[in-house]
Amino acid sequence: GFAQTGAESAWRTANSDSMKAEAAKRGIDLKFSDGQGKQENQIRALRSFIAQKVDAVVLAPLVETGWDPVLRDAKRAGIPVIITDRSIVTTDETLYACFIGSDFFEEGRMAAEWLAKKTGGTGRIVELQGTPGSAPANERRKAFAEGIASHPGLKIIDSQSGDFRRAGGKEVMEALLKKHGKSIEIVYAHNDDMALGAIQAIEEAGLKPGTDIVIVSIDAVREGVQAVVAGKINCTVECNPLFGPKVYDTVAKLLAGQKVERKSFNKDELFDATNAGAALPTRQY
Amino acid sequence: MTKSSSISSRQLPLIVTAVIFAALFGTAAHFYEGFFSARVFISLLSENAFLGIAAVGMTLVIFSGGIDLSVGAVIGFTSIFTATLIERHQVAPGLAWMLGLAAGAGLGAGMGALIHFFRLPPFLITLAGMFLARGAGFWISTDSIGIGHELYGKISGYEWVFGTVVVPANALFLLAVMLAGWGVAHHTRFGRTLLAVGGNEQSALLMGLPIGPAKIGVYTVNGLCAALAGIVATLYTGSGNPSMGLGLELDAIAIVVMGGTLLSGGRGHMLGTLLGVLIFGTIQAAILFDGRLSSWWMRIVVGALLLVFILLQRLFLRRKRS
Amino acid sequence: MNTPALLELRGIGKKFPGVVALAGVDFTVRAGEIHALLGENGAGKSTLIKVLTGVYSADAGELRLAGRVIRPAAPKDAERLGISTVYQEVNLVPSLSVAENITLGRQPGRLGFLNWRAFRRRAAAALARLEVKCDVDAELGSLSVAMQQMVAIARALDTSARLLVLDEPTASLDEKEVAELFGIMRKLRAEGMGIVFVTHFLDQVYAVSDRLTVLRNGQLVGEYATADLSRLALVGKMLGREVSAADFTSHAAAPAVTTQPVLAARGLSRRGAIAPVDLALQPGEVVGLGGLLGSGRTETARLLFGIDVRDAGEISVKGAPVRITSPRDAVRLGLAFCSEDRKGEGILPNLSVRENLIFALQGKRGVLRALSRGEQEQLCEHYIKALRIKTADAETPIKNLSGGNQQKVLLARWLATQPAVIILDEPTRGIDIGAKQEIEQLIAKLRSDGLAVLFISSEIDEVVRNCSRVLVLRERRLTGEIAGAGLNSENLMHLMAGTHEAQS
Amino acid sequence: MKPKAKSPIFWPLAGLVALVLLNAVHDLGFLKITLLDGHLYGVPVDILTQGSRTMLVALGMTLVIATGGVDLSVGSVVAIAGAVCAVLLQGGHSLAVTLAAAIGTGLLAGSANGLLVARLGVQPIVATLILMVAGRGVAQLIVDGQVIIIKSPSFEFLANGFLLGVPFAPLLVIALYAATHFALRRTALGLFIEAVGDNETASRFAGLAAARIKALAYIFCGACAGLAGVLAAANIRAADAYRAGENMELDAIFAVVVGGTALTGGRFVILGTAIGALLIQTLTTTMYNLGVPPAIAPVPKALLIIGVSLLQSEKVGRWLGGLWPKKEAA
Ligand SMILES: Nc1ncnc2c1ncn2[C@@H]1O[C@H](COP(=O)(O)OP(=O)(O)OP(=O)(O)O)[C@@H](O)[C@H]1O
Ligand SMILES: Nc1ncnc2c1ncn2[C@@H]1O[C@H](COP(=O)(O)OP(=O)(O)OP(=O)(O)O)[C@@H](O)[C@H]1O
Ligand SMILES: [Mg+2]
Ligand SMILES: [Mg+2]
Repeated sequence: GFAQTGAESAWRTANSDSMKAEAAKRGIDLKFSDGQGKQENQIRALRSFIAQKVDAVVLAPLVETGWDPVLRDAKRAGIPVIITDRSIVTTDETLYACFIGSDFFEEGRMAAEWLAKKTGGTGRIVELQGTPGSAPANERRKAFAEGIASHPGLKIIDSQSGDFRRAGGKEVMEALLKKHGKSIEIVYAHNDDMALGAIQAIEEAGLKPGTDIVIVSIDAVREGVQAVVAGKINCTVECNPLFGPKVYDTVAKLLAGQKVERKSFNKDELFDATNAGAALPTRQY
Repeated sequence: MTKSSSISSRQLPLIVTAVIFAALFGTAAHFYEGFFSARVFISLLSENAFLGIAAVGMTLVIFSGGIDLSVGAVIGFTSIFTATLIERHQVAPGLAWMLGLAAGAGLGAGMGALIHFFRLPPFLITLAGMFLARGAGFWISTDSIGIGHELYGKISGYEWVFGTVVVPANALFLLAVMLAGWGVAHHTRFGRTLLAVGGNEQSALLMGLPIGPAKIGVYTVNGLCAALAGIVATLYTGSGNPSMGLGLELDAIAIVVMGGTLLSGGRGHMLGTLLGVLIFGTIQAAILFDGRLSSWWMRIVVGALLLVFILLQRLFLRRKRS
Repeated sequence: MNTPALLELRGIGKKFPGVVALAGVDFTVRAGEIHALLGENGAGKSTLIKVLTGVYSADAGELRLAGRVIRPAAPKDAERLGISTVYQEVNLVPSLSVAENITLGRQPGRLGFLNWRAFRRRAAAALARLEVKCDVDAELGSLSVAMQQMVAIARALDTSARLLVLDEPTASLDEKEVAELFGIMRKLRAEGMGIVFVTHFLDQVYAVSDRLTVLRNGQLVGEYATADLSRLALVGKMLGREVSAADFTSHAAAPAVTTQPVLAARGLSRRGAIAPVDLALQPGEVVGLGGLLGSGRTETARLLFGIDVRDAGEISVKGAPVRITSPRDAVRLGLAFCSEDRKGEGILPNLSVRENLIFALQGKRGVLRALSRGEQEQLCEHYIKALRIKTADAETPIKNLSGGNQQKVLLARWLATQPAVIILDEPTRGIDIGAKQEIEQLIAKLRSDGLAVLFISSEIDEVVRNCSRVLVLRERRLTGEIAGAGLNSENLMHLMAGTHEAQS
Repeated sequence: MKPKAKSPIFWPLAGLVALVLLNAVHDLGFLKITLLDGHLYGVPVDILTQGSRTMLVALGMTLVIATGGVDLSVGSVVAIAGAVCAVLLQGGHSLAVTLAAAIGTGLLAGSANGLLVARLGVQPIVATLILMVAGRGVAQLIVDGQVIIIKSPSFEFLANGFLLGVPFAPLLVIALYAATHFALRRTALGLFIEAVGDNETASRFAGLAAARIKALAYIFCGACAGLAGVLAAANIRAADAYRAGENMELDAIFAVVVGGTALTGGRFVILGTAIGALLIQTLTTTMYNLGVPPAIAPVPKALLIIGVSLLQSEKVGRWLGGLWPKKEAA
């Protein structure tokens, strides 16, 4: 069983597809469930998986906490649980077998680090946040803030939510451009979609994205990388959604009784003008 | 009590709903192995406990011809509010719950007062209530907060074992609230006044019924139910989460309507809401048992089943009427 | 007389936007009397009652009950003070059962929980007192208007009130029910209750009331002992002018014998509603539909007008068979139907008098051929004057008009479509004597203009006066027809009651 | 003299003006409109452009609400129409075909709603909830869960283009408002819609095809949502099936009600709706402008809703009337 959060972005869809395609390839009977952005739906799905006595459960948790009761049930039923993508906070670490994921925190940090290097540690930043309260938005915000803390020259002058949406990114950017005018030097967007929306707003304001305003973003979906190649986004940090192979390898090991690594991270890369062109042809999502 | 023929005609929608539920459950049981079991049936209640509790309050509001869009947000608010109190401020859970319930009831009372005294449309005012509660929840914390208090483990671990049937605490909560809701709706003056207000407010006024207390009261009770649902949600997940219950109000409304209660007010039955919860749960459970649907097909199937259900209900009722 | 005043209203004034509904009205009711409150449509009777029961708060004046000043802020205060009221429009909750409607707000119960059995018994007892047979578990909305009216009265009598207010309770009752109601009123009077009684039927005024108060245009005309005032004098007081007895002569002329009926139906029936009915209306003829309550008159009209779908039978207009499956079809064919349920099926409450008035005509013309504002205003002006509709102006929302004036607007709505056939279901219900007379004259004029009128009324005299032929329904089937010389109240009553065989 | 009836658009308009003034005081640049690359540029222009989609959806919603219903499915219809556009343009179809298909999608969706509500008598919230749930799934199905990029300058012009320096989208929407107003008030359609919303039975008994009028309102609303979907997709040059039109139904209903049309049906105020929609958009921009933290952004919205509704309520109107009796009479 695989309890996905929803289908809120291209990234998420690629993630789901990866899981499904790999299952088909290996002849695994995958029960897929879409939480539609609600934790209660995911819990319901897990309970249903337990009732159906699946061999293993993969959970892409929507939020960090609140999984203990249902995981306890799974444990009692002897079903191993693999947490993917985002981590969870629990009082009892034995409730799940292992965690395979992307590290949002690391992503935010990488973005900040790249920025510091590129700008020499100074610049006025506007931040385009994701949906308030969502885990990636929370972590990408915090990590970035920590990352730039050591560079007093880098300052976030404004921060608004574009809801991870392209239209949101555009709308917020339009407003911020009018508010701050040319004093905006850097845009940090929590995902590529918002960055792409912001680019439109910047262009419509008669400025050149990537040149007049440095744009840093996260996800590295294909369109984002294309924008990097086109010079409109300066840098995007990859958040690899192709979990399928690794997850099933782990499941196989678990079922075979082998030990698995407690926490493992997908290798996230960073694309900027130097390597984007080379990476583009091989992007799968 | 003797059942005359007209009683059964008044309860026809209820019977129709029950029949359709049975048919739906039967169909799912036919297609999916292991579906027809006490465990699945109980899970229809336990997995929808806080949704069901919210639906009980919503039923009363809809009886009175109103609507309350704020319940989902109140659930989110209460859940993060109590979690913060317990975890960050070391408040005893009992006290935290009281405070949470008071906050929910207070918001409800405020909305009810606006709706009654200024004759404002419930849809708008409760929409504002939803924004307020959501904003307040996020203001407390944008992160979810795990609750480690031992009482929580105890309560959520509690089960009522009845032979081979295991009924978890959640389901018991839901049934208790349902029972209370049924009592209020059908056996108190308050409940009957609500139906009268929903049936024809002007008449209810002229009949000398206490309209103001009824209307303000029903939003208060509903706020209380929503807060209770929020607390049950924290028990269910062992954590508080400000985005809990997103969009839940629409599910709750759908459940109430599936139970045969008229959205325009004045007509309905609490038992119908219980059936509505079961039907909603069956649809969800059947989709999970299938487990092959991609995200979008899932939505389409839920929509289609909703449609089929509504059409069947219409068909039956129309037949029987004429 | 030295019976103490139970209720005293002094100098009551009430203004609505654009209307002075009451100005300096005094009103006194004694314990143990039946006091009729009379006046034309819009005179302010209902408003006075609503001030008394706290629906409206008076702008001026003082209320005293048994000598103590009262200030009811809501009907429930009035009820607590012992004032029990039946309002003009049936004000009950259609979706609840009869039993609940009777006992709502005062259901017996213990510890806040209701005792369903006890309150159903109580409701049954209240209905039995009125000698009404009715299933207390039935949904109120499924009953006829008359039945609902009885339920409303039963509700009012279910309390131990000192003062009973009845605002046109008899408007939709038949004679037998009225007689029963009067019996009860007399009994209550004997028990010392004060009763306020509003009606437009003068017979009823003289039958039960002890004293009466007349209002005109929101002003007090005077208070009289019923026995001291002749009918003609009373009508004069109400209208503010002298009336002669000649105004109420029969308008029914000999039937126009023409070749082809404008509207004819054969074997019209609907299961559970009405057994096959044949009828034919000639142009220039007023045909009455007689029958007791629930005899199926409204049902017949609804089938003719396409509101309910018939199971069998055919309808023809001007000799040609037509298909009527909706009111829209009927309107296009030149039919008009004035429903008995003004509030539910007639008015568009929040729209203006103008919009209500032109509505059917516009519907007939279709969406695109909109009446110009000028044409609309002209129509309004014409009908407001012709029917003496009392309204601040044509832009007032119709819900602010008094009941009788709403009825007139609805009549005007249909007349504006210049129909060939008009079905009037209880058109004079709740209409004052002056307006009634006007409507009767209007019917006569319509007839002479060549219209066919199907006239439904529970007032037998009215049917006899206006119709040249009466079809009688009993228990949902057509049982007979009277025309010509045989058409008189007595015959009609016997036929309606099913006792004519015994007579003849 | 009798008091003159206050225009229903008074308070929403006052709210809008107050909000604009608040911004102007906070930041003098707010009202500045400059010419950039030969077209108008400035915050008010943004508000109009961004608000045009809500305005459009709210236009259709006005009629639905006037018939006593509500349409929750508009957001999903926006997503479907956008998805249809993206797929067709990607498949190399012409702009005309694409637009026709997108609006056709809206018409179809509206017909489905209309059928359920008017013919089968399903309660509006429930009937349209079905499409609200299923519709987004359909949209995602059409684009297979991807965000499809649209590369068609003529398509993009619809949302981002300028006509003689004036943004095209608001012009289009304003033209539609005018056309709708004309179509409703110069014919009897407006009256019929109000009548059906006021008392459906009475309308039917007076010879109106009430069901047809109701269905028409839903169909029109669907078409508006379809067109709004086109604008939304053109605005970001992409079809975002998951997020496009999210919560749009709430914004639209809000705009309608704030604009003076009662949720119970009957009288409608088209101009009020437009003002209501702009009010919401201005509020959003205001929050960016004032730097309100996104997490508590819903709160000001709530306060605005309560404030405007209160001002519109009769009781408060009377109180205010009591405060300034002289001004009222003038
Ligand atoms: N709510 C209201 N708003 C504005 N005007 C009103 C309202 N209620 C009544 N009126 C006006 O007050 C006047 C008195 O109306 P009222 O209903 O008291 O008359 P009535 O004597 O009961 O007439 P009827 O015999 O037709 O019932 C009428 O002119 C009516 O238009
Ligand atoms: N005594 C009664 N008990 C229950 N239902 C009744 C009774 N009388 C009438 N009804 C119902 O009320 C409805 C009205 O009947 P209908 O309108 O045909 O009567 P009518 O002859 O027009 O009388 P009126 O118009 O004076 O009420 C019918 O549907 C019938 O079922
Ligand atoms: Mg009256
Ligand atoms: Mg009748």
